[in-house]
Amino acid sequence: MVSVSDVPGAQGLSKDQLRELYYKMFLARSVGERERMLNRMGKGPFAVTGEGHEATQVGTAFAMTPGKDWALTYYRDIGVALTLGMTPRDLLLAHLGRAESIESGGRNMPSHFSSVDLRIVSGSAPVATQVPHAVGIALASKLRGLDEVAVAYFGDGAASVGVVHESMNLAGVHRLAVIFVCENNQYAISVPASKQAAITDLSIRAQGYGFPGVTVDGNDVLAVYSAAKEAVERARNGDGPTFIEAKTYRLVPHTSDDDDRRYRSREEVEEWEKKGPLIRFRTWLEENDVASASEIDEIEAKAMAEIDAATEYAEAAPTPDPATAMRHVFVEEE
Amino acid sequence: MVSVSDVPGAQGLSKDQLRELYYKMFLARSVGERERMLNRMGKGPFAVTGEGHEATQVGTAFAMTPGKDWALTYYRDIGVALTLGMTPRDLLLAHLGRAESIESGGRNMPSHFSSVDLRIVSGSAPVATQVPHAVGIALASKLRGLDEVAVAYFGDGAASVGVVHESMNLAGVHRLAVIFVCENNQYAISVPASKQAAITDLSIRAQGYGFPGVTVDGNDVLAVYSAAKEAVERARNGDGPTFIEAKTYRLVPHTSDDDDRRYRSREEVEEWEKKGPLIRFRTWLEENDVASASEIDEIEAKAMAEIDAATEYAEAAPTPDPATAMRHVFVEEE
Amino acid sequence: MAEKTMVEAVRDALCDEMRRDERVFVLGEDVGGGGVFRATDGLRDEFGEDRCMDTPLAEAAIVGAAIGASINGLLPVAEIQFADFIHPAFDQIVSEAARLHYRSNGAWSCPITVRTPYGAGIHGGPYHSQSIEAFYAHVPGLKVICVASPYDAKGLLKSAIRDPNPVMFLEHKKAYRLFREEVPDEDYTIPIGVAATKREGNDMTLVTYGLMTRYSLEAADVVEGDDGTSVEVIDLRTVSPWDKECVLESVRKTGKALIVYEDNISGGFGAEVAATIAQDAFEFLDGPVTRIASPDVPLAPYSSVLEEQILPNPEKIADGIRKLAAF
Amino acid sequence: MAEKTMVEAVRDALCDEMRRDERVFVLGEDVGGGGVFRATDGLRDEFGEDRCMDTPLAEAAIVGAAIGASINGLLPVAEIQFADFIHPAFDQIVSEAARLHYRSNGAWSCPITVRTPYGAGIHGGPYHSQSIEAFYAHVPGLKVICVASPYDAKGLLKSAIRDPNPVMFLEHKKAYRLFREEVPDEDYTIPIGVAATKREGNDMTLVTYGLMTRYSLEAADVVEGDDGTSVEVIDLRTVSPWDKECVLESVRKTGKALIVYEDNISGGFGAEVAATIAQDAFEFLDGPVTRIASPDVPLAPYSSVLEEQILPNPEKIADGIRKLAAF
Ligand SMILES: Cc1ncc(C[n+]2csc(CCOP(=O)(O)OP(=O)(O)O)c2C)c(N)n1
Ligand SMILES: Cc1ncc(C[n+]2csc(CCOP(=O)(O)OP(=O)(O)O)c2C)c(N)n1
Ligand SMILES: [Mg+2]
Ligand SMILES: [Mg+2]
Repeated sequence: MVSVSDVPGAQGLSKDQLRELYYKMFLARSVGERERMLNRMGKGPFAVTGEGHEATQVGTAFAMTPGKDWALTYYRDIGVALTLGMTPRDLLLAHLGRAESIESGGRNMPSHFSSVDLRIVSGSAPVATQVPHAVGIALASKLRGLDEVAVAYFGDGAASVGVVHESMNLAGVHRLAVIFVCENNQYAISVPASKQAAITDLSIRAQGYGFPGVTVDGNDVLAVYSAAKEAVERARNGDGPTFIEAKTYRLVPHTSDDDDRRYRSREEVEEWEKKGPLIRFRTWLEENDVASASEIDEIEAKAMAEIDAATEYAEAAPTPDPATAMRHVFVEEE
Repeated sequence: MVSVSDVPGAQGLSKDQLRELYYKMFLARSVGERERMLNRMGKGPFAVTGEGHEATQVGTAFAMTPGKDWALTYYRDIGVALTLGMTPRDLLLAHLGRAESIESGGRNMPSHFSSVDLRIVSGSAPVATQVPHAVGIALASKLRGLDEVAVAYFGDGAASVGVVHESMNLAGVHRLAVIFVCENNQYAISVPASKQAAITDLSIRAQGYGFPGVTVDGNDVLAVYSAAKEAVERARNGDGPTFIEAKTYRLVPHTSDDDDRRYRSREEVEEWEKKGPLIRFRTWLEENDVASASEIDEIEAKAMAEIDAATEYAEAAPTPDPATAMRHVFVEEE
Repeated sequence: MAEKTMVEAVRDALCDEMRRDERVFVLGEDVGGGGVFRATDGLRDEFGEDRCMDTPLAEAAIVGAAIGASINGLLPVAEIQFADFIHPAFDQIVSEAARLHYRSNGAWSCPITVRTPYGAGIHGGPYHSQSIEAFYAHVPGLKVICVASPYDAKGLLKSAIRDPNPVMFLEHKKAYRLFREEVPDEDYTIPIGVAATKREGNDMTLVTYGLMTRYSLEAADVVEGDDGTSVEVIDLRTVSPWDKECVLESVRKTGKALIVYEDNISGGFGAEVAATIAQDAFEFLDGPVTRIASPDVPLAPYSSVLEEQILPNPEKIADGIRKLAAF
Repeated sequence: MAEKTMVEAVRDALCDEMRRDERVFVLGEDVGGGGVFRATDGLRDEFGEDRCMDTPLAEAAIVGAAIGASINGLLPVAEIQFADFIHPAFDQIVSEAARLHYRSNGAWSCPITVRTPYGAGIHGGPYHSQSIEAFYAHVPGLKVICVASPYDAKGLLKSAIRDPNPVMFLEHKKAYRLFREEVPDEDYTIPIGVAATKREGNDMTLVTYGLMTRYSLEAADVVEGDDGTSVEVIDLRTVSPWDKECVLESVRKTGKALIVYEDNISGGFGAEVAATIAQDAFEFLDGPVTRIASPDVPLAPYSSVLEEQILPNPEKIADGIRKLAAF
């Protein structure tokens, strides 16, 4: 039930929804920052976060119906996970490898999002392996007569992997309700776009599978949302897949083990920071009288409070019981 | 050194070359038929042949420089192998699994062409695995400063395999001298084109890798030759890869183990027989006064004589010595 | 009850399970038309294209899509046309199917079955002859079954489809039509992980699986007829998890163990059986734990003279029995 | 001669070989910038982008292109960023690299080296911790090396690059910077297939490789200090082809064999070692051939408490030594 909006250019989103959008984006940014901080403090051995990808992640996930549609995420998708309903507490419990983590109880690396209730499917680290799962999920939806949509997220590097081709082809043949979201941040660790592909817009590949591909400004949350909404409608109506390429930029090193100064200049990063999705959307909200500066500050304060509370909770939560290490290799019989 | 032709529409080929083209096509057709016959007679346990693909195979290979350019073939490519210089004897020795077979000495299945001298690289049965080899060969040519071209052959089914995507992408990034030849016979065993891809012309996929793709009538040997010649020139000049999709039809069952009546009508096969590459080219040769009916009969007789002699030779040739079965797992030190 | 070939038994199991449970569906290359071995014959007619689905030629996507479909409530049975062509799906099987349950702390599971014909002896050359069980039996989270008889095929395939875990179901292709056997029409299952003692004996325990079961039984009969050596033959049927207790109990009785497998000897699954016996039945052994398998050569050369040279057969097994018995 | 870490030794070997022979080049993800472990640091500066080539993210194509380049006269060294990500290239390695020479009756060959960091103990979770040697040691036509020391890394990587066959070169990532060792600046090679007896002993033979060599030596010292048990420790270094003679000779001397490996126990490479000893040194054994390895759980859970629970370590090895010694 989307309320009709009177904000021009808001893609039909109400003021509340627009503020919610900003809230999720800010939350995503700040959870990422918190995780990197905890890592630097020696509390979590590893951090992989998505600062810079907020518009792409939150904008696409905002077009989904949580708990009905399926998300096949990858390690950078903090914004997707939070938008669909995972909490900072969930993510920080995973970050610290706590027993209570719904992602994995400390088994998987952090940022390998998972929630059965929210239909965020547990992912792995080898990139692109989740893409055929989205196709299979959509195949099952079709066989079962359900109007769910499956969304597969992956990077510009992952787009080079063979199984992405196989998956898009299969989805095309059966006109499945899958959306392929490529978060093109122009690097795969240190490898720049020019060494990853000879073309500029990866979305043209969709033509080779018989469904539409669009390239959007991945730092413009409303543009991303609009493309995703259209793709969700198409999929839900049985009109098949869409490939959405969102051009964005990772503002932080690849992971806590990476030093991005080795492969890109500080000027380049600063240039992109100026075009960053948060600052852009904040300006837009203010200029279109959706939220005043002080209202936005309140939104941010609320997010930070949630993260602080989550951090405290997660730090106090117990680590896994070593005696459980052998469980769940196979499904346990009742 | 291509002699300039005065035959209109002959793509610059001389009369001798045009007759040679027909000779190779007829030879390919007849070697295939012979292999299937030997199989039915219980002499070779398995036959996989390419009747119907002659224009595609001979037309592309005719544009290559044998022994300089590289061919990465698949099991259907009898016409490629013969055009580049393998002999009916080579193929029949392989068909019968003889010790002397230069393909494999009885180790590989027949129709897994191989000749070090002719740069026809030994292939395997899993489809599409040879495609990245072509890319790697071309990469080496580039690193070594050589103007060789590598041609990878594969079917419409094989085109769905992930490594084809990976290979085309890599070739595109480095603008390598590779030609991807897809012999689209509209079936992968029993699976028709419509279940293999949602698009009609697979060649449009080349756009997704930044190089040209063309679809040609794969039963028109001159059209195929022309496309291949252009692609070879482009590759040789350092202008990168080309994807050639040749639309053709397999006139025989997939292999000696297949019964194609299960999945396609006799009418369909007959329709395509009428459009077959041999009959079409023969008519063209006659109509354009390149060869008279009796000259063509002579060409065919010569081919048959060669095949008969080869059959006799191969049948008499010894099978491998069982004591050699363990050799060549590793390179033998001198 | 009728006499059936193994490929008929496989087909029956698929058909039964598809009738029983509408979550079951098959997918793979050419399965719609019945498959190259006819294991899915007639299923498209009865269940439609959706439940007997021809896929594009793409093994990683076949397994990957099966995983996805299983996540969304179905029970997919993926056919890989030949075991030799499963390698592009290795990542999906090893990284995804096998690890999903563990990595999610038990939250998600992956009840897929991957069926594929494996094994040599049909002049298939090095790409239609491979044994692949050793790769998968080494991966925690997978169950791996090797069948070579009609009765076992039906009962175990049903168990595989109903199992809540990913199961690799390997069908020895030479056994597809090699012989017929009584196969009950009614529903029955054979538990995964339970071996079958196919022949009782006292002088030696012969542990095997797949087509080698048949060859081993033949060899055991020949040797017993010749010199009275009494060989107990155990068909593991499931190689992961395998029935250690059955094997150890027998070895404790006979004091000797011969392990026979078709795959390359080094690092083949029989190495695990031998190592387990050597550790857990050491005090009972009165002869070396012995293996008979193919030498370390790509399986298998096309030429039948070469192929015969490489593969184990009843004669080679009989020789092995005699040699170990004489120890 | 300088003290070096293993990752430095790897880099030195690559650099040396690239200087020696212009056919050698490296390709892989991020290798241009030095690689995520810095094993290719500085190579692009010295040899240019063509000989230190960043590839798209596509493991099958990396190995496949390496195969092709080797066919056309070069000596490619492909880097797979983590062993856990090699699975998409399984087909290229198993179907192509390993079989090209055999299937062509020796006409074609494939002198590639595939380097990759493997192994656990760095909180890498189930996708940055895997051991993969068992898969590849089972495949005829491949050579497989596992290194965990600077000296061995340099000498064996040079041999691998010069070898006319495809070689899998597995570098234990926890050993990359764990310790320094004297590594000669000059050119030297260590022969593939030859084990190193790292510690002499009489009471027991401990066979191991990779990081477990270090842990086993530690454990052997502790136990000898405690109760005088004298353990001979053999580092296989190459797991295929492996140095059977060295191992068998030692077991014939000591009468006891303990095999230690990090990988999952079932179907791990140690099973092959155990099976071989059980068969070929049976008459010399006065205790069960014993294995210590990780239990059959995806390697390895991320949480360090879980990870420690699973992986072998010096204490667990010492316990194993004591138990076998007491037999
Ligand atoms: C199959 C595979 N190969 C290599 C890696 C190592 N790796 C982790 S992330 C990464 C780069 C991925 O780049 P991209 O897909 O663009 O996503 P981004 O990190 O830029 O969001 C690489 C190479 C991996 N995880 N999986
Ligand atoms: C990876 C792989 N999967 C399956 C097979 C079994 N198989 C052999 S040929 C074939 C169909 C190939 O079709 P296509 O590529 O169109 O070539 P065509 O035979 O039509 O010339 C299949 C599925 C195989 N050889 N390799
Ligand atoms: Mg990226
Ligand atoms: Mg075809």
